[in-house]
Amino acid sequence: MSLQIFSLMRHELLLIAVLLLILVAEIFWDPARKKNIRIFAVILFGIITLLGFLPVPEGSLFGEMYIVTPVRLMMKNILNIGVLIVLLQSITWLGKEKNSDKISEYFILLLSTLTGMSYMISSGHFLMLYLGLELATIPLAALAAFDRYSNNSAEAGIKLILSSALSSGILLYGLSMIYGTVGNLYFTEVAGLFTGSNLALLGFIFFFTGMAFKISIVPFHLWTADVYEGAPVNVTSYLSVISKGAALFIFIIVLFSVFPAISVVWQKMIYVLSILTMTIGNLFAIRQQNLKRFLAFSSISQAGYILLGVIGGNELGMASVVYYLLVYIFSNLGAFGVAIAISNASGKENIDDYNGLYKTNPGLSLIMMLALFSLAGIPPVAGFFGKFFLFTAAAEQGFFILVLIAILNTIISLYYYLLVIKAMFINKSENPIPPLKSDFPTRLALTLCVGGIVIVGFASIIFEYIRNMSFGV
Amino acid sequence: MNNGIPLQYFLILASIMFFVGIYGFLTRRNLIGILMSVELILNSVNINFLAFNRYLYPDRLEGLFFSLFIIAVAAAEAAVAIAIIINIYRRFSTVNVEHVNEMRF
Amino acid sequence: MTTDFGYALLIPLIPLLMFLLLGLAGNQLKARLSGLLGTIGLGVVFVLSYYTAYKYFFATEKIAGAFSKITAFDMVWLRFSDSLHINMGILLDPISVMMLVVISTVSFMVHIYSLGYMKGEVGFERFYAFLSLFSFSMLGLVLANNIFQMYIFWELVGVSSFLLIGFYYQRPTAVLASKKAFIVTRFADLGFLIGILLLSFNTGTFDFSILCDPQGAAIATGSGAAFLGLSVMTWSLIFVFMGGAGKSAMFPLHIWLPDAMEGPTPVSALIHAATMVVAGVYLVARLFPVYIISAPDALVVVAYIGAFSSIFAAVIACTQTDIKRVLAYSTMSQIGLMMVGLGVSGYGGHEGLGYMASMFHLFTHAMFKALLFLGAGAIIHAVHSNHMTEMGGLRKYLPITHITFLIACLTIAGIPPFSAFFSKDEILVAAWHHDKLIFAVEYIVAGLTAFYMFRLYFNIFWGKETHYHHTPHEAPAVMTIPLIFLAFLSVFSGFIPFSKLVTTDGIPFEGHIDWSLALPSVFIGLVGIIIAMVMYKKETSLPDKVAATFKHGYKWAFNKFYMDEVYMFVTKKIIFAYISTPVAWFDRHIVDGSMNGISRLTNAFSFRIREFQSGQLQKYGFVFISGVLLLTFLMVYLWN
Amino acid sequence: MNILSLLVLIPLLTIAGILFLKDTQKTRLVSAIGMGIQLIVAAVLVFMYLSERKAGNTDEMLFVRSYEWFKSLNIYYTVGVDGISVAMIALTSIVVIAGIFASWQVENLTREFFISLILLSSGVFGFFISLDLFTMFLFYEVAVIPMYLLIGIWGSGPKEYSAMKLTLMLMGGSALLLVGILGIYFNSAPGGGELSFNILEISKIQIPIEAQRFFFPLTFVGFGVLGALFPFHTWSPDGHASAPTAVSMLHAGVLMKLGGYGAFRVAMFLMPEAADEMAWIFIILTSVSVVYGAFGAIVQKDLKYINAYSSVSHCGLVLFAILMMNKTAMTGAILQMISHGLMTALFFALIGMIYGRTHTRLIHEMGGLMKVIPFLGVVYVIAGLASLGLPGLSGFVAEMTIFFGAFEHTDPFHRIATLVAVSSIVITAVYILRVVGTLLLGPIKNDHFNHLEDATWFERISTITLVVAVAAIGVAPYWLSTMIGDSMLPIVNKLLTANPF
Repeated sequence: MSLQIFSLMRHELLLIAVLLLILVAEIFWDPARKKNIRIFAVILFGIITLLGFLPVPEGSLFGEMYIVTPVRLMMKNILNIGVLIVLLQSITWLGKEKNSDKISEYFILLLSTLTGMSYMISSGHFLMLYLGLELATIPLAALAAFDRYSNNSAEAGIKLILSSALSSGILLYGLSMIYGTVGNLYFTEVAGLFTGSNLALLGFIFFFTGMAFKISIVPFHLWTADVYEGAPVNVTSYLSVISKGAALFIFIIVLFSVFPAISVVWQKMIYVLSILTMTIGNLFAIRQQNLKRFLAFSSISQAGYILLGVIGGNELGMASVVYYLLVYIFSNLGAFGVAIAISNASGKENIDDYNGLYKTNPGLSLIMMLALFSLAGIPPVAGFFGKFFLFTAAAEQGFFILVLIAILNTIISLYYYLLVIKAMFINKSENPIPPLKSDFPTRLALTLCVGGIVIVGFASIIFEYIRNMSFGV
Repeated sequence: MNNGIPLQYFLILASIMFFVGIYGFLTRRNLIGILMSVELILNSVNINFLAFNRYLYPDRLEGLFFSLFIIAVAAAEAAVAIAIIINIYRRFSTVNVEHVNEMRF
Repeated sequence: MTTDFGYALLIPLIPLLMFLLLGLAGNQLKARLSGLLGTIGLGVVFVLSYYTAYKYFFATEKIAGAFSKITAFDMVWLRFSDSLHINMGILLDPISVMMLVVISTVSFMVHIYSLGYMKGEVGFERFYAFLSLFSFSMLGLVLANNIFQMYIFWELVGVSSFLLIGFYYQRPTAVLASKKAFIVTRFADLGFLIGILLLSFNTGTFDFSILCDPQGAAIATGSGAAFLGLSVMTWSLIFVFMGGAGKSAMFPLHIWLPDAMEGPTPVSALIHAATMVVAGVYLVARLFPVYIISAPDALVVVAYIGAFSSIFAAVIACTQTDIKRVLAYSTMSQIGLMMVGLGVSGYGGHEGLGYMASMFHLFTHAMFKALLFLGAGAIIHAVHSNHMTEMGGLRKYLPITHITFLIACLTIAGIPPFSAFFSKDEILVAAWHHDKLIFAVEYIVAGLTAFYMFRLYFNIFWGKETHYHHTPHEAPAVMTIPLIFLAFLSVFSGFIPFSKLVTTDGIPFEGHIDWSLALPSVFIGLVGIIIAMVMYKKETSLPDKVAATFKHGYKWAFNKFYMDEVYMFVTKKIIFAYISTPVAWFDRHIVDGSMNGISRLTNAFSFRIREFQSGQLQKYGFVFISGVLLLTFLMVYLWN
Repeated sequence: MNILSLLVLIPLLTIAGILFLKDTQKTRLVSAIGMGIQLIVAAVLVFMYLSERKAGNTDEMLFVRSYEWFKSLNIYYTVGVDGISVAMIALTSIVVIAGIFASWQVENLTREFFISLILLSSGVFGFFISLDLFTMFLFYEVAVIPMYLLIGIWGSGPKEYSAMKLTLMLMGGSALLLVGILGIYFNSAPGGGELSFNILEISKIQIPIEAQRFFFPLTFVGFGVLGALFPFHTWSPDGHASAPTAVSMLHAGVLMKLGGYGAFRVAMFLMPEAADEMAWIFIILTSVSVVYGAFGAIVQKDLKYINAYSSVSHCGLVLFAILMMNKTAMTGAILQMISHGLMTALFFALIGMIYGRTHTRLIHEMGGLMKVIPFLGVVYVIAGLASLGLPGLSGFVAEMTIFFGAFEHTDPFHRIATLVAVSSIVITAVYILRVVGTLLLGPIKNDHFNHLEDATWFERISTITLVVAVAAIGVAPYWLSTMIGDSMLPIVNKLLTANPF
């Protein structure tokens, strides 16, 4: 153990440090000024986000159980940025009276899930993966049930924890079979020893579905909408972006580096599942009235699109997925940011409530529109580039029909995104949401999102950067 | 080492437990019952791991440790789950899973 | 070849400039001034045309005894490919020069006449602008040196005609008439265009000088491939003739012409009597070498259509009461005669008698028909009605009009020494030598013509004594001077030695009067006049008795053989009710419906699958497990 | 700064300028000035292009600039123009300025309106200058999307429905297109080597025929949807009917041209073999749509519907001509795009102006308007005459070029298709005259109409600009036709390698 560990495991260690600091602060802070913990925590987190960008040597720890490569670091940084935005967006909400007694809990829970994700991203062993996954999931259930006095929140919590328990059970069962056929669970060794025996395949499928649950791929997605709707908006935004992103990322790593031997198999599976995911997600999204639920289904279909990058199965696929996740974080958080701001101010969460929003809140409406366009993949915002690269990755493998279906699906999704835009810009309302003045953190968060949405696409350097790192997954 | 019980027995036991767990998950109406079914699933996994480790790869203890971790995590999971179930009980005055369906479609 | 005809470019350009000036700035000018400007412009054109005619026919050297074809101006306007390009040019040859004279004369007269006739009308300057536009287009048409340029101006002529017919645009009948005229001729032009397409791709050129060269390569080609027994060349020329038939109101495309009389009378005189309607004749004449050499079958079509139209129209003319409509049918009949002249003609020297006669008749017809219309205009001006039933005894009130009208009637009846006697006679001669049936038809037509013209004459100027609200008075001098001038031309233009000037191959020949055929034709003309005199000079019940005798025939003729009804059936019923409405319905409900159907289906499907999201945790679990099993089966299936 | 990039930049700068304004009056002014500058730049471009050609520059594309963008995928921001794109750019700038003036009176959310409008136009400009499939596609979508808001917010009638339908259908087209583009990209180096999005690069190689067979229809139909290819045209009547004046103008005038332009620049040019094989299907579809649109227009009652169906017919002719695959016809197609762009913009401008006065678009509710609004009436007649192909106006030149080009094919199939298409000129005359007759001529039907005001100054600017352009092309088509025709040569040569007919 030397300093090297610190630098390699920097993200996780810093996160834990922040966790502890918040805990300490919670104990010693003057109760009257507990609200300031919010600022304290966000600033701390901002600092570690910046620190995350420091250059770092590649390497591995614990006998390759923990691996650091540039792309994994990049992914962590992307998640950090996302979490920073989420935290910024949470400040107003946490300042509310009903949350005043559990401010630090929020941070602790949230940051511990992030720690879990970081470990998951860096994992080089299925045990590490599993631990990270659970660490990322169990506190999330608590977060989903964060709103103690809301039926929906409680329901969301129980649905999340029980479903995810089931899925991790199945995932573990799969792992146990893989273990039985291979003899150990290091990524590198499994990759070398993996056979196409039926037991191993069964194990793979079980593992696959466990992961698919996390990414909410149809038909393993059913928890998603309910949890998203029930959980507090901030948590939903976190769920939809960060936890899904982390799971997706490691999903690709595992598929690419552990199971390349059966790539034909999982490509076919993903082919079917991605079509299902996009289509079902979209079809459900069409009818939604609650904005959170709406975004939940939209995020399901987004996962379907991302699978197109996964199916690419090469550096381009990897790069396009990571890039898209970055874009997606900005876009989705932008959309959620507006929803949060409005929910905080007026408590309204239905699409109908947004009628005539542009008249009263032009700025928020424009941000929402940008974010939705980005999600729909409309140029010149970043989502277009993200989608384009995903489709390119799939097309490179010759999956043109799949690409066609995906793009046709984007039309359905465009339809419902336009419904929201229509509500804001075209529909008239008797009592629109009054003009609201958002505070600095919210503005900062939204500015970050808008900046990301606008710049990430045009600035080719970002994509090229990710692309260059994606070699040697 | 070989005390007469073949590996398959363990595996069959584990699969039975697994499916019993799943069956329980799908049919129990009580949230606690569902949670217990999940534990059943996890334990079947543990059996698998241990059996494989003991029979096939006795030179390393990966399976053993894996199952230790699973037990630990399962405990944490159960703790959170039960906490939420308690809250459910407060809010819904029931722990019947069928009544916890305010959000749908 | 002399090229000092460069100034000829001015001939079409001056009216164009006038049109632009009057059209853009007309409403800023005083009405009177704009009328004068237009007239002066046309006056210049008139002078230039006569100068050109003089210079061309008498001051230019002939080449090998033939009038040369002079290209006074030429530029590429639009290039399709290296060989096919549309040029804008000016071609001077006997017929185009002759047409110049006709057009500028009539147009100038009409311009002058309208100063009086249209005085005080709303849109006076607009009228002159349109007249200038028409003059420009018509001059461009006749001067065209290639068939495509001709088509271009052909269309422009059509639109000017449309604008002028619809001059009284607040009168629904005028609007309908203008619409009808445009659409019918447009339909005919479709044929023309197809003809041009076929012709130009067979011969590889638009240029008249190449196309119509009897020794040229163009004429020799294209007779190989055949379709329905006729060569491609024949088809293309029949199509071209379709265009000509539309403009020249040949059966069955004639229905627009009588309605076109809704326009101001000077317009009828200019466009629908003297110039535009003979464009079809001119077109056939222009392409005559092609017709006669590569597609004589097409020429037969021309002859028969012409003959049928002439008798068809003559019969109808005998029954109409609107004086302008009588004249319109008369025009149609006379143009049919000209077509016959072309159709029965041969090529070269005396063989080309029909051609020469046709052009001759075109010339004389322009003069006397313009005179008739202008005279009719003066009458209408005086009594404010178009119907001869409301007229009678006008000879006392309108002496000048009366005399000039009488001259015109005598001319059209073919009474020597008036001009039409000569031209009509030569057509009959040509027909006699070519096809006896056609001759017989035309012979009858000659009689009918004399009859209906004098029916008109007697009804207007003699007949019953009608009581008028205002005492009719003679038109002002600006209107009578053109009448007198045209009367003068009608009387004396017969003495122009046309066979020396306008022939098929440009080489003059000696024309003479074949009295053996001329006398019978004069005779039948006189018979017609006498019958008309008996019936209409005094108010008698004779006409009614005659009408009652031929009850059905009269009814049919009076209703123009129900051609309008047939057309209405085709347009309203077939086009509107059976094609367009179903197309629109199909588009809205089937094509668009299927697009909407897709979205409706998506929505419905989306509604149907909502049960998946039941909110029941265990059902979610069930789906989850089913998914796992499904994947497993898939995997086993795929893997093996 | 490359003059071509300027064409994209000026609209963006104008938008930036508008963003800083609060005042409606200034917004209009800035838009007009910005687009005026754009018009001047376009004129300069035409001039520069012609002088460059005159100087003997025979490159296929001029003013080519290439900036690396996404290096790993070989995506470049590549611009360049030939005579065709120059002509289209000129058309666009004319229509845009006319559109700005036609929407002088937009009251509701003026700034947003002009921003969307100009954003749309910048997409169009970008599309025409792009030589890189990726950027081309990007600009294509940029041009389409503002349409939703423009129709949805400022439209009339069932505007939400129409806007949604239009957007979704066009996006559906672009979906096919995107697959096509990706297909082209991944087949752009059949012999190994660097893949490319660059049109010029790809045109040098031959995409494998199997790939072409799959991707040609996708690309062609993808563009065809925007070009109102039957049966994917139904967004057009509803969309046009609901759109505000300037949007209809821009959409029918310019945006629909993207379809035709793309269809030959991308689909035909890059995949000539498949184009040759499959042309017959599309020739049937397009010649049907030429006649079908015209017949459809005859019985419509709403002015905008009439015009929308007429657009279907005319745009059908564009695609029809493109499929004829020879120089004359394709030149005619471009001419027809320009001509139709101008006159249909004129039509929609006039319809908007008339509607603004009479508050109805149903022709049988109007009549005799010529008497009260002579200026608009006369211009309407001119537009109508242009539409029915009167010589001296642009429609004639375009149609004749197409017909002659199409007739160069000697086989019966092409000839019959051509004759079917030719017959549309009569049907066109029928519906145009029907409208003119009912709307403008005859007695005045409604007493209110006696008090209508004739065109205001900005309406005059808007319409006169277009009329002048229509007439200029109609009177002197030689330069334009030659400019386009010469640029058509490389494309035709490429097609000829596939189809040595």
